[in-house]
Amino acid sequence: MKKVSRSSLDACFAAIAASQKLYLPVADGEKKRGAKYAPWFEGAVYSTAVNTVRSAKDFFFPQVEKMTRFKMDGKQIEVEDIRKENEDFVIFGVRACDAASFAILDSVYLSDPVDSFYQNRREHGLIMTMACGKPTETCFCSVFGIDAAEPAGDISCWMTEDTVYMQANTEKGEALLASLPMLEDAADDAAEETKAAIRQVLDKLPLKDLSTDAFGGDKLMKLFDSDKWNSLSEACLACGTCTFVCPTCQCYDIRDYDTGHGIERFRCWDSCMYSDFTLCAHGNTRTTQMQRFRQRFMHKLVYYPSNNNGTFGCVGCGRCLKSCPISMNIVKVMKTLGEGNE
Amino acid sequence: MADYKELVLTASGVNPLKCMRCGKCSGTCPSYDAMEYHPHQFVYMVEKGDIEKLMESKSIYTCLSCFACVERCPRDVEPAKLVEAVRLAVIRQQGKNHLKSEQIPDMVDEELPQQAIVSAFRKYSK
Amino acid sequence: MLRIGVFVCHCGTNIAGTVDVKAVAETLGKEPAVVFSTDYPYMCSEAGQNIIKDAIKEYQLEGVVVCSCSPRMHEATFRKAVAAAGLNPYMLEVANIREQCSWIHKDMAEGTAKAIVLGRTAVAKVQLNAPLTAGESPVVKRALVIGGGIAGIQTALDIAEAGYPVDIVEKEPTIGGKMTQIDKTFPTLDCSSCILTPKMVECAQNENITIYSYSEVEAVTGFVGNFSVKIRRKARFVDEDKCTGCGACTEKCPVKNAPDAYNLGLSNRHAAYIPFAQAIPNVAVLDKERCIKLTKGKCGLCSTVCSAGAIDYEQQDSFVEEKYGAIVAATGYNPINIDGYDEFAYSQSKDVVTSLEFERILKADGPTEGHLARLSDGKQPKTIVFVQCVGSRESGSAHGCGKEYCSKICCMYTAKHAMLCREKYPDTDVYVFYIDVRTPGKNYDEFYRRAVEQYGVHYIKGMVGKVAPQADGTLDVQASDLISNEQLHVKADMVVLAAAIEPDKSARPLATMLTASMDTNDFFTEAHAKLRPVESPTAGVFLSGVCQGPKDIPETVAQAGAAASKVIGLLAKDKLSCNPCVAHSNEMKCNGCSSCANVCPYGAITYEDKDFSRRKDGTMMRRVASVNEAVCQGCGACTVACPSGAMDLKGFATSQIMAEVDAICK
Amino acid sequence: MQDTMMKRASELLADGTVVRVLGWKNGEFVYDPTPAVFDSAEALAQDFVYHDFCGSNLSKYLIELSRLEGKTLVFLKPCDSYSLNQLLTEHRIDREKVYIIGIPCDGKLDPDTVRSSAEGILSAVTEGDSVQVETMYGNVTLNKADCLLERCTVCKSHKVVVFDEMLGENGTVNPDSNRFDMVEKLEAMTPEERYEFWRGELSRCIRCNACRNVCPACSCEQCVFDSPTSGVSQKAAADSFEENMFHIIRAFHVAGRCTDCGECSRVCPQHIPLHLLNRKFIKDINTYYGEYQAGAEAGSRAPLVNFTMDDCEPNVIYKGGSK
Amino acid sequence: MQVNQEFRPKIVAFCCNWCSYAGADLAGTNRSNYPADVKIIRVPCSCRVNPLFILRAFQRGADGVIMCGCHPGDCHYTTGNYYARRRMTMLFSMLDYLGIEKERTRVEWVSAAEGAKFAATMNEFTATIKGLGENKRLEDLRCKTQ
Repeated sequence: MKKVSRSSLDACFAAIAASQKLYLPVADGEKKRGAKYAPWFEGAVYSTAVNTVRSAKDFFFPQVEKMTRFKMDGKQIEVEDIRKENEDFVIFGVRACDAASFAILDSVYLSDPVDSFYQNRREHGLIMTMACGKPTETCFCSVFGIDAAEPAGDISCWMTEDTVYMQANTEKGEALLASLPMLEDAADDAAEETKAAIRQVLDKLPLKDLSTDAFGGDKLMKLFDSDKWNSLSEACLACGTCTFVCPTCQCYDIRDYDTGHGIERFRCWDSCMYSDFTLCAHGNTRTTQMQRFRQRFMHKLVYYPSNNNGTFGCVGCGRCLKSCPISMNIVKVMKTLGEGNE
Repeated sequence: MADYKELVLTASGVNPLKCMRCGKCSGTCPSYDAMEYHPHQFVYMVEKGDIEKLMESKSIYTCLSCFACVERCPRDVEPAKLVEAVRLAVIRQQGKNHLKSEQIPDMVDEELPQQAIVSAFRKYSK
Repeated sequence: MLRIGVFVCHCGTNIAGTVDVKAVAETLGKEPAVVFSTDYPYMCSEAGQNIIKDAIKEYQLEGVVVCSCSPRMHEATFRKAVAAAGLNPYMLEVANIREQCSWIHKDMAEGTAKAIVLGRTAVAKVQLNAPLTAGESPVVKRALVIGGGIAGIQTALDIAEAGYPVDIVEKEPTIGGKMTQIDKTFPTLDCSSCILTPKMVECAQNENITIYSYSEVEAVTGFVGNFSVKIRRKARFVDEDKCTGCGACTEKCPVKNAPDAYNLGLSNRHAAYIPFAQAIPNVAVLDKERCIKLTKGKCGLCSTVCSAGAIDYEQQDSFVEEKYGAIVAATGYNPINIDGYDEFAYSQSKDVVTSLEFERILKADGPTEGHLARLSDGKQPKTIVFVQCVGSRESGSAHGCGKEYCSKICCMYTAKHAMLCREKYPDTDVYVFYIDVRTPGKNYDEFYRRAVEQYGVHYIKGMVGKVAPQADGTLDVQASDLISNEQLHVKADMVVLAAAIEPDKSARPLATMLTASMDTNDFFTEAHAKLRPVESPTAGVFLSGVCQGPKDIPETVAQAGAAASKVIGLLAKDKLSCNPCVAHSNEMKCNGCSSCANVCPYGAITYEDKDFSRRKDGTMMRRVASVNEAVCQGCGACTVACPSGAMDLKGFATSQIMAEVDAICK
Repeated sequence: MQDTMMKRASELLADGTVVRVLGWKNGEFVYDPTPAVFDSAEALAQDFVYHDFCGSNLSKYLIELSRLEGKTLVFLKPCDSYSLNQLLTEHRIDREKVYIIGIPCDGKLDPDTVRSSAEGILSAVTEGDSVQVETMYGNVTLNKADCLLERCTVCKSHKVVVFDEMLGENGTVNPDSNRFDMVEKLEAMTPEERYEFWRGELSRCIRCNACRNVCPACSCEQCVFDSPTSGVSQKAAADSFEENMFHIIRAFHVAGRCTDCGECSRVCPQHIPLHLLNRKFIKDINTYYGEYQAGAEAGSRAPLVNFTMDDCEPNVIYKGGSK
Repeated sequence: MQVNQEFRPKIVAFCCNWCSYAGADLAGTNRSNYPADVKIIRVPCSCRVNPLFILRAFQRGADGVIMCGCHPGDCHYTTGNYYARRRMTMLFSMLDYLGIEKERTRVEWVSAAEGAKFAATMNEFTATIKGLGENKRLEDLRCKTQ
């Protein structure tokens, strides 16, 4: 384990940023706007906010990604590969929940057929996580077996009043830490006290006892036909907020844009909340908002676990709890459906 | 000479081609009889490029600059501005000031407003 | 992707002069959808049209682009050609490479490049064209003529003669117009009233003609073949059906100081009056501004003397609503207001008059009962000066009230006036100051020459600069004689100003109601300056007389007849095919919010509740818009007002316009 | 108030005036109530809440609810009542199918502001001018005035403009709301500054469509941005142009119809001040075409589907307007 | 970068069929020159011009967009240009508010008789756009020629 004093943290950032792109959470303007990932710059202030408004999935699965260009010249069409090979980059300050979300995204994008766009970004990215010193009421990662005191990633970090401890978990991580001269060696158990303090807070979280017993691959038909979906979804606006702030939502749409000189093919995030999600020639498979709403939660709580050895498709980051315009979210869904179904 | 025409046209900003030759300018001119060339002739002669004749004529000094012709012209031709421009073409030449400063003392009349002398001096000299 | 053919016209050298037509055809031939592309000297010629027809068949074209002159010129021609080859006529687009390209650009490379873009734009649009079929709408077999002067009278008579009912709306209490005020007519010097009044009487007697005198058009809706017009019948306080025109009321009326409009205010009349002896209808009117009974509630004398009991002080404006297949504008003209011309002393001296006032002085029923006399002292003038072009041929900013155009009739009527003066009063000296004397027309120049040669009128070239009233009652007229190159002063007893004429003030609001366009001078615009001179660009609206442009009586009558024949041609049809480029609503997207109906000028949009239930979802009633295609005129206002994009316009669809934008900006 | 509302709703359900009630349902934390439909007194007793976090505008839900059998009772705050009127104007709601109870409002709280000032919230309650917050990390007292939603700090009207009955006293229109202050500030900037400001804001957009979907004026059956035939359909802004485009078109489509209810800004997860776009149109309409408040009167004609012959010319923008 | 290459703007002109398009034709008939940079799209009426089209033009690389219609009061469809006038006022004001050069957009009323005005307007507008240079603030980089 390595350590660095908080006063030298900026120097540490500068050293990383000297060789590759470094992203870290910073305050996004006025206080209520929370934090966002931004490229490091001289004078950037690392935000210790418990989480960024948008998740870290943007780095590997950006909202819009160009794929191919079809160049038109008269009656000729030429196909052009316009993908850009990514350069190495580091994301600092990823929370345990988001770190866990990458495993879920990997299970989708890195299994056969491999999504080379995603793979390329993953290979170039190095994740430095940060244990949650001050989790908040919307946090419920522990429900899905994630330990906010022990975040994953290439490097895990813990922060105290005056020191940041860093523990490399991968070779890539080791190499990076080794390249930072301002780091000092620390005892392997140096962060244990911090972890214990975190776990004490985690234990007080209001949602820590949320039960997943009613969910999982084997509960499919019972949940699917529940009459509770109607009342749960009745206020849903059919916007994509929950999907777009969610670190595990991974659906996309591929679109062609006629530029006048040709066609640019790109993919962009899609949302199962949208009426044209998986629109087919015959029309929509899910014609009502209830069906679309159900799809999203069934996917997280039933379909995904059933295909992935019981792992849930949610990491309990709590973003949707904060940003849903009508305050409907996975916690309310789990509680309502869970009632009497354990 | 074409150069003079250019000068007169630029200095006056007048387009003589707008003239429809109605003669209202000359019909209204209070200095008509004192002028060798009349306002409508100024327009026509400038258009033809016959500037030197105008420059040699006393008409450019007998024009009162009352602008009646400008006021009345149905086509916005502004003949008085052409007279003015021809006058300018003359006095811009070396030594062609129509009024020299040494002539002024003799001309001073107690009754004459100073402003009139100043403006005449400005008008008739460089 | 449709199979498109491109046909590039040379228009002789009109296009080929500044556009490399071969290069245009060749470049457009490379567009993905273009399967055939060629050029030809005159595409609109029969041979040119045959090239299009043959190519449609040979290459199984599904869309045609013609790069030629403005679509306003030959779109219809090419649509017919395309249709003749079995293609829907609306699968054609015209790229305007003449008016909007070759004629305005001098550089060949630039012109060619632009022509290619314009052609490509048309190709992009036609790609999204859909076959359209024109609907049909019935024709109401009745015509409306607005204005009862000689233009309106002649048009109405000709239409009525052909057997169609026709209504005349005249804002004055009588029909007849300006011609009633004129003494003699050039070039024959016959009496104006003598030739006009028989026609007025004929109008009154023709059972196909209804005269709405003292009436104005209040509102016009509808479209060609089916206009609805609301006519305001202004209260004349006399029952038209009862009044016998005996004139008793006008004699007994105690108000005697109302300016007589018939005499242009040069004399007075009673508050109860009949405009003039030959008025049609011969019915009295009470002047509501001046009648004591109507203003103060007292008097009532006319009512007691009217044996027919026709006086009705309670009469209100009433309205007539009628449907018409065609409308003719014949709103005529007025002399301009010349108060702004201080130099002519018009407002300073009673002896400076306008030519129309001079007509009144010469005419037997005028203020001087036909005697040539000065209005100031009643003396016979010995020297009269006529000034031409007062307010005509002025550039815009000169006086603010002048007109840029030539009023056309002044040279002839001034010659007439001069001649009449010299004929009746040979001891009078008559001067005419002119800029140009314009006398094209049969026997016109001969007429003017007679004034000079036979009658000894002094024609002097040069505009009057100034008219100054003198203490002795004469008028000092200062002018330059451009030919003798001298300034002269004429001591005149009377000055007559040939004031420019302008369209009647009622024409502008009428044009708005008719949606007919006007030029900057408020003359109605014709559909084509040369080829469709009596039609307005608005279908079903025709033009008669000076409202279209200055003209004299023979020309007016000729145009009136032409307008009538166009109307007759229209009314002879039972049905008209409609413009298929109309709006339509996509019910699946429509919210029923009424935005479209709010902006529709024709009331073409209605709403209905429709059931949109899908299986299992139960009933789902939604309010949706539908467009009446016969009423819609295709302006497209609704398409933009619609927030959801449910409204679109056939022929000018959102997708088509965007494709054009894309092609231009490419 | 919550008890009065619940009592009145139960009465109206009992006497058959209405068959359902549209209100707010208790959330996980106090700040997250969800709009909900209740069909019985029992359901109301169990979950119905009304407090200072009940900010959402319920009017839009009535488009669907008024298509159902029977009448729906709805509680409308002043803002929401303007939206309802506008929807009535646009024939989107059947007035006969709605029973409106007006409720006065003295400002709603912005959960984001409260949350950013007090982490780990367990409960929160307004007491007079302050908000008492209990958190995992201790208790916090906040000034209510500092925690209001933006729209409430510049409230244009405390008056419920359409209702069948009022609970409590109806308020009045507030002509001195200063709601255009920020618009004026922007207008006073140079175009470069404005451009930078808006690029900064609009580039944050993640095209979640929350602003559109919550907006009572955006009630299209199918939005042009979702319609492949519209030529502008987008799922994400693939170019900065599309970020601008979406927001210009969105604001334009609601111009003259937007009642300034502020829901768009409330729901934006990226906190983009969308109301500044809408208010610009409102301000322009007031300036150029006369004062107009959408939704103040049902049946009024929106300014963009209206005109007068002597309207100003578009070049008024070059002459006057902003710098 | 070539320094002396003259900037040729792309200008889209929407013209109503009855007045302005006819006015443009008249400009042609009179041989009144105006720059070839101006390309005209014919629409039935100015009220057919959706603000969307104007944005679209900018997106596609236009540097200036001008809309021409009948003079207020002269609309072939009576009221179309009155609506267009309000719409464009609102749109232009919004573009200005977003910091986009307001001079890039314009409305001119050109009657069928005003060929000279049409040409003069286009000359003047083109000069203005040339002065402003390329449209950078409302461009879609994808549509730029590669």
